[in-house]
Amino acid sequence: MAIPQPTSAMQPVLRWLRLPRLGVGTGIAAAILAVIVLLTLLSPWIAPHDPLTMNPLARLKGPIEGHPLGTDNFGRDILSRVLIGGRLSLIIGIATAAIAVLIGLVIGVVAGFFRTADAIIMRMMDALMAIPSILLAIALVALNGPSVGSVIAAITIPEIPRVVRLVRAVVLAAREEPYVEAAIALGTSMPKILVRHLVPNTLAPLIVQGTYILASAILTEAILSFLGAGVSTETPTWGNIMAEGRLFFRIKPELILYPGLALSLCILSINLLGDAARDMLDPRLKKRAG
Amino acid sequence: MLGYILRRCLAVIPVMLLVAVFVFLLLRLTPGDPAAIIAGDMATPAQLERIREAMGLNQPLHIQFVTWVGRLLQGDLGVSLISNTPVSAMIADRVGPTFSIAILTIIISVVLAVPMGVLAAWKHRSGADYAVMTFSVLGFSVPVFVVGYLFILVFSLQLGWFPVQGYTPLAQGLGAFLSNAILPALTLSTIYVALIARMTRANMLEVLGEDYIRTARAKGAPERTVLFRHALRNAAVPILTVIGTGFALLIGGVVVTETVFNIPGIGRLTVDAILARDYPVIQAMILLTSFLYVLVNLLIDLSYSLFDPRIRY
Amino acid sequence: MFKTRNHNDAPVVLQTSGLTVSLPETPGNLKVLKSIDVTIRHSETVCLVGESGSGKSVTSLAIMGLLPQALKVAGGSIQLQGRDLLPLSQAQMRDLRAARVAMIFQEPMTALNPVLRVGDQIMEVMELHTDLPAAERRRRAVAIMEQVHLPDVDRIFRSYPHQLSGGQRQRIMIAMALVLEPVLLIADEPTTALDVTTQKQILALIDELQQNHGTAVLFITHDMGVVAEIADTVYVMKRGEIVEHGPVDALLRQPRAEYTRQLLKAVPSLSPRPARPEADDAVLRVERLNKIYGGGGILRKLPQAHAAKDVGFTLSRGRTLGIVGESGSGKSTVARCIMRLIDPSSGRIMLDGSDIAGLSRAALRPHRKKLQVVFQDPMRSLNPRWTIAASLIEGPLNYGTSRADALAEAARLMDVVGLPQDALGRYPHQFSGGQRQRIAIARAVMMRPDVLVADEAVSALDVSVQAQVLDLLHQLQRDLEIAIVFITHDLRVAAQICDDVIVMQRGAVVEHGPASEVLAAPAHAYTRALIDAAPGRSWDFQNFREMPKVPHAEPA
Amino acid sequence: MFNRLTATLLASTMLTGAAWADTTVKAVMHSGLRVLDPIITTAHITRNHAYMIYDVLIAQDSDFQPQPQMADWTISDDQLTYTFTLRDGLTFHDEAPVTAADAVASLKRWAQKDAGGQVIMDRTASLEATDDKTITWTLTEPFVPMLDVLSKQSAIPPFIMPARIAETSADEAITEYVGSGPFRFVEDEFQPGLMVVYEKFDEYVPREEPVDWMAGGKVVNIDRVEWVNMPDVQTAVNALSGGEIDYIEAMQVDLIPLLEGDPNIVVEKREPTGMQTMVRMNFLHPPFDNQQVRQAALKAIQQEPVLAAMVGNPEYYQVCGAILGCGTPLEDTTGADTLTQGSGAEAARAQLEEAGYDGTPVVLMAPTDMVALATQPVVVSQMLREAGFEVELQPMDWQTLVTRRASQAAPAEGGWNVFITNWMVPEISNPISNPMLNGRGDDAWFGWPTDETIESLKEGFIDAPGAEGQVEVAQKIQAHALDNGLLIPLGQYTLPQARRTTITDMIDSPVPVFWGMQKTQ
Repeated sequence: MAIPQPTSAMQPVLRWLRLPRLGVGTGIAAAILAVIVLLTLLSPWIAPHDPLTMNPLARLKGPIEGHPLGTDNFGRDILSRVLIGGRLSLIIGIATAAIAVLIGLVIGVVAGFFRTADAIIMRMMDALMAIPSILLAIALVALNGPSVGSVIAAITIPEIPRVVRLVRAVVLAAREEPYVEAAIALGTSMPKILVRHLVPNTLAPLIVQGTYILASAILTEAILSFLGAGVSTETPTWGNIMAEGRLFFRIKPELILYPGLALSLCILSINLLGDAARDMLDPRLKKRAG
Repeated sequence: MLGYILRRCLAVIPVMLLVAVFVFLLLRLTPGDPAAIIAGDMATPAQLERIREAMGLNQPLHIQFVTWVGRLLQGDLGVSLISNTPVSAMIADRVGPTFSIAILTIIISVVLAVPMGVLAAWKHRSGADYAVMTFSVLGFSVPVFVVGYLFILVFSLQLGWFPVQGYTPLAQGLGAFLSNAILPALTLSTIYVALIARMTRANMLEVLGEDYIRTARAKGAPERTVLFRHALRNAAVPILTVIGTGFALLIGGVVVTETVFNIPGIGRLTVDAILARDYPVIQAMILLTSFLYVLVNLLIDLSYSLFDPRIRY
Repeated sequence: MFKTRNHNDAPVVLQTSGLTVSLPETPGNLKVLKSIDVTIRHSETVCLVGESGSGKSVTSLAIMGLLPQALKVAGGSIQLQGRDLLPLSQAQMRDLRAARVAMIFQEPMTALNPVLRVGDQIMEVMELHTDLPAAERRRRAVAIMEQVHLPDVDRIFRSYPHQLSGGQRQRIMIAMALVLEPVLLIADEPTTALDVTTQKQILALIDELQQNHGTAVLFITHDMGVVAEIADTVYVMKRGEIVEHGPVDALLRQPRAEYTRQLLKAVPSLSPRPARPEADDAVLRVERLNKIYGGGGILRKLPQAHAAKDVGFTLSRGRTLGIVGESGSGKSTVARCIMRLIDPSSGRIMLDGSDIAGLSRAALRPHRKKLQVVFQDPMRSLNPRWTIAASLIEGPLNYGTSRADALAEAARLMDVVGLPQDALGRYPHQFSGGQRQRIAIARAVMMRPDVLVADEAVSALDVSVQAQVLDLLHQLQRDLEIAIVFITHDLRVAAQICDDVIVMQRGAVVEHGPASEVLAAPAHAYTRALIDAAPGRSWDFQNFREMPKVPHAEPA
Repeated sequence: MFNRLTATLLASTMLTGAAWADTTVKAVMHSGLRVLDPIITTAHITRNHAYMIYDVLIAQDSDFQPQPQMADWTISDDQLTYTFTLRDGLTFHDEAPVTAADAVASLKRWAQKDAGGQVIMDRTASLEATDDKTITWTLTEPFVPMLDVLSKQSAIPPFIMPARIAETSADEAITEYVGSGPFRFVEDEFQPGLMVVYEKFDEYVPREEPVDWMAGGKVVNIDRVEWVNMPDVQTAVNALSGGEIDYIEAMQVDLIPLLEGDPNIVVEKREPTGMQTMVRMNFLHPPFDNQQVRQAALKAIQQEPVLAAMVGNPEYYQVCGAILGCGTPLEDTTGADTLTQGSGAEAARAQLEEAGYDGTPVVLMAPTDMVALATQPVVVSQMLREAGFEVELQPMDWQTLVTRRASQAAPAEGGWNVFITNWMVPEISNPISNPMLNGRGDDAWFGWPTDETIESLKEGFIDAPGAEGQVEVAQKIQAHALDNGLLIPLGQYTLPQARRTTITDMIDSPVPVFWGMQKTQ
């Protein structure tokens, strides 16, 4: 009895079908992301220059000795800025994803479990969602000044309603699961059911959602910088490097190209990993495999 | 049905009221002072105070809010603090370009994305599927302004097919309109196509696994019939939904593309207003875009029953 | 008793020989079907019977040429009226489908396109295969709809599937399948999702149409009762192989293969087992229980649904009460009210002398442990993220048992339910459905409950597994003197396990009494209809013989 | 009416078909026009707009000399009475004639807002219209720069509006836009911040004299001018290459190579003086309440890197230590050697130490949305740090900066220590109107220095006999201003303009003007 019996002839098919997804594309994506994360994490040690040291008399140079990717309009080393900038971009992305997921989880669980709070919370979330997120984010940055913290807050707040909706939906669905009803029958208290049975259900979709938020936060940071509501040029991010570089797009496209490439590759691989995670957790496949 | 529509419309009121409170508070807590902006470089603190007084910025917050909402309900959006122009007139001048480009974007996106998604789902795990998926992930991964600049570089400057910037109203002819609008619309489409294609693919995959698809095949229906007659209509509701929720994304994208392509639309109006602390304009614009979002999604909800007879109100 | 028509002289409609289907891209080229030989003749009904995973559906899909992409025919042939189907192109296969070979599926709920009118779906078959003018297509569609005995054809023609009942939808499916008069109809579990009374009508309809049109039918089912009702010839499948085949009479009387014998022996008998002696210590008493759904609404009055009407019964220690009824009868509502998973609208639920119907969550807590539940779906009734041990000890820990004691008890119960000790450290997905249901029972038993509510607890299981689980329940009840409320739609199961039976229809109790009386001599017309509709009710499968004649079979 | 019609008909028959088509000049200006009242704001774009639709009494020529524009003048022998006489043919766009009463009302409103105007009003006995054409302005004491102030083109020139509009409170924006200038404002087509349209005002009668800077005859040869705002210079450059626009007022120097080699486009400096960029410190709060620390900051800064980062190509910038601007009559560079040569870094460190600088962070406000102001703070903060300052570079949008610089609170409480801004050289070339040189504490410009020395030096400048005397005082002002750190000049730059070659005969002037200009088809 130790080996489970296949319950359907289709099961081996589905089990097998998942393999290539986790293999080829996802593997490449994971590798790319790992390289980017590693490079940006190590950037303080591997960057050839201080990203802030400027030499305005040698500005907008192409690849020259000591500056393999050339210099920007302050004569700063592009390679170093892209490396260090990636770190902050990733930090903004990760912080946004983590905070949005955490806050959204708490609010969503409350909304999903307490009928009385639900209506009020969801109306507020509807209102928040109705405000276009970019406009809200610009307004928030304008409100707090363009520090890293306020940029994170500005990107996070519009993401929260989406997380809340997701968590609420999962909690509502999980409430109906027989094992939750069985737990009720076993005399498990509501808070305990919430924490031990319901919240774990939200984790998998939240991880997937988190990767998407992470990717879109990095992108949103770039757009905020582009619209003039990003973090200071003294703390380089991929976004503000590109935003500054856009004035020189036609004479020195590298200023957008390199950070853009790094950013796009990074987001691409995060999205691919998110997709892979989602496919693994796809209830449709799960249902058929079961 | 009518009752449902009425109830849905009533439900818009608290949401919009919350948006109004939210926007109002957000802006009043902002450190910027429109009086200082108007007074200009040479102003002294005493002059600033006089301007503030004249603009009613010294009144208590709740009075300002009530005054504002009261005027709103009378259809008075206020007057721009900076240019002294009625906000409604400013918006009226500017909605045309944004709307026409947004609609063009939606048309382009749906025309491109739905067949892409259908193809990808049909040829699941084939080269075509991976190509569509790669494109749609790319659409999410490249910042809109980079796409815009690339399009300008290639299609306007290298190939000379389209003007680099500007906007021509549809009233001056479809050709003239399109020549200006097509690049911004394409730029905006990248993310929208990605979104819709993904959603189409995912839902088509789901629908194609349904029993009635097997039934259709068992009837001897050719693939085209299976895909478009049987599957697509069943996948339509979530696709419609994503077009609705993607509307917010579209507004975000509009802000950027209007800047890149120099289109005199409401996106730029809003960003300029935020940077200039032009409260009446910001408030009106955020309310308007939020209202549009709510309205679009309401209409989409109501349109579900056109596609799915199970949904009746 | 059985169909005894002889088709040996009839022309062969379909013949598969050596049909082998594999998963070509798996390591080891896994075989899903191994050399299947099936022959179906003109106007013959062939039943393909087997438990889940036996490959019976794959066989039907292979014939239709509708195998999922991952599956490939690796060998053999499929001959339709002498023409090999395997070499045919996609387009050629399309031309055959519905015109020559038609198929109906298990779930009438999902097999019809929900967004198209059913009339259009029937007419589509003719659009695809004929060039009949629209008016003629319509005429024929209406005609076939009349043939399948659909009422109010004009209205139904314009209806969408969701506006029809399950039986009506299956009739539409049949109409669609037969409108072009195919030579072969494949019916894949076409009645499994239906209530027994509807099932009976559909089986009769298929039979009638077959008589009229001479269609050969390949009928796929897991239900031996259905086999007994409908088959001319039976093929028994197990793990992709045919273990035995033969005329229905011979197969049911003298099964040769051991597997067939097992299958037949596992079919519960319709004749009620003798009731155990009545004890007088009532552990659960339900009085005038009502549950009304809906009726709220702010802007408009929502329609009310009276899901349980004045339900009442008494259950004493060590006995089993069956609540029997078709879908929508309110039997699950009663179970959920008793469990206080939903709040009853009115009435009393006396558990060991105290009324728990109106207790708050907190006040209910001490009573919870006396009342445990086992659900229908073994996939969802265990938290997939928890080890078996964690699931088992959750309840005892809630009531202050020490972890060590709870684990010891869990280990003991593993033996009782027939699972290895190391099962405790594993996760639900590593077990089969039957094993999971045992675990769910063990979890309930951990609490030493007075009452166990089993809500369709064996309905999702294959018949052999079902028998084992029923045995387990029986054994536990004997050892622990648990009272069981057993909710089921299956009269055979009810007959095997219940001392008393309640028959419910539309929320109300229509008959209540000892199982032996209610099932053997039903007083209410609805009960009689239910029993009459049970397929194969006159055959004693376990003993390979006719049921002894019982008096109630004659109309009153 | 009939006459006008015949005149138009006659004119039309005399013109060729090609020229008959309306000539429209599409120009991209340095910023979008949002505020239409030139008196309440000093924004250059609003002033430029005002020059299109309003006229001024007197104007400067290229030698900085006042010349008659709407009016001639006479000065009484005691230097106390100025009499202006309006010339014939002046008409507002609503067809009402321009009267002396209009001019007086306009001057009075202007004088409330303009620093120079306030100085004159302090010495004014009366300002009145003595008849329809005559304005009599009587002073209580002689004021030598009177005509210089009235003829200046920055920051607020005294534009003449109809009296009913000029009677609007100086703290409220006007709501009617009627002038007597060579162009008419087309209100229907105005989109704030985006587009503004002007049409030739047919009734405008130019002076006979040839045009010279802001003086002389404003002859309009085009029918329509559209100012289009583009958020991004690169877009404008692309549009100019594509022939979608005719003119860019302010080119990003870095982008010039994109236009080089295009035979249809000329990139050129419009006027020689250009802009001054400079640092302003806050005298109210530590560390810059200490003169020593201000001096250390001045020594820490070198102009060239700032200018290079900002402009790029050295052809378009000029290292210049003169607070009144290089190329101006009062140019002087006393005390600016460290700025221009970059030799002060060590001295800065030493002085900072000597001043007992305790590491109080310096809040440097950095606008991110203004191209012309975005780079300097970054470079300056780097230099200050190298000299030992703790610098907190706070990025913000320009409007926040404008709001915040008005706050006298401590930097930690919403105030500030340093910001950088730009001036047109003519705006700061005169010590009287240079806002940096106001030492009246709370009444001074942002930064609020209390500096009696500079105030008395300015008195001396006003009273100085003749140009030579002024130069002498100006030298002292230069030396004192740098010593006290009233400002730190960062140098001068010129943003070139770019035009398609179809635009010809543009006038060299500090204000971009559209009269004189021709457009060939």
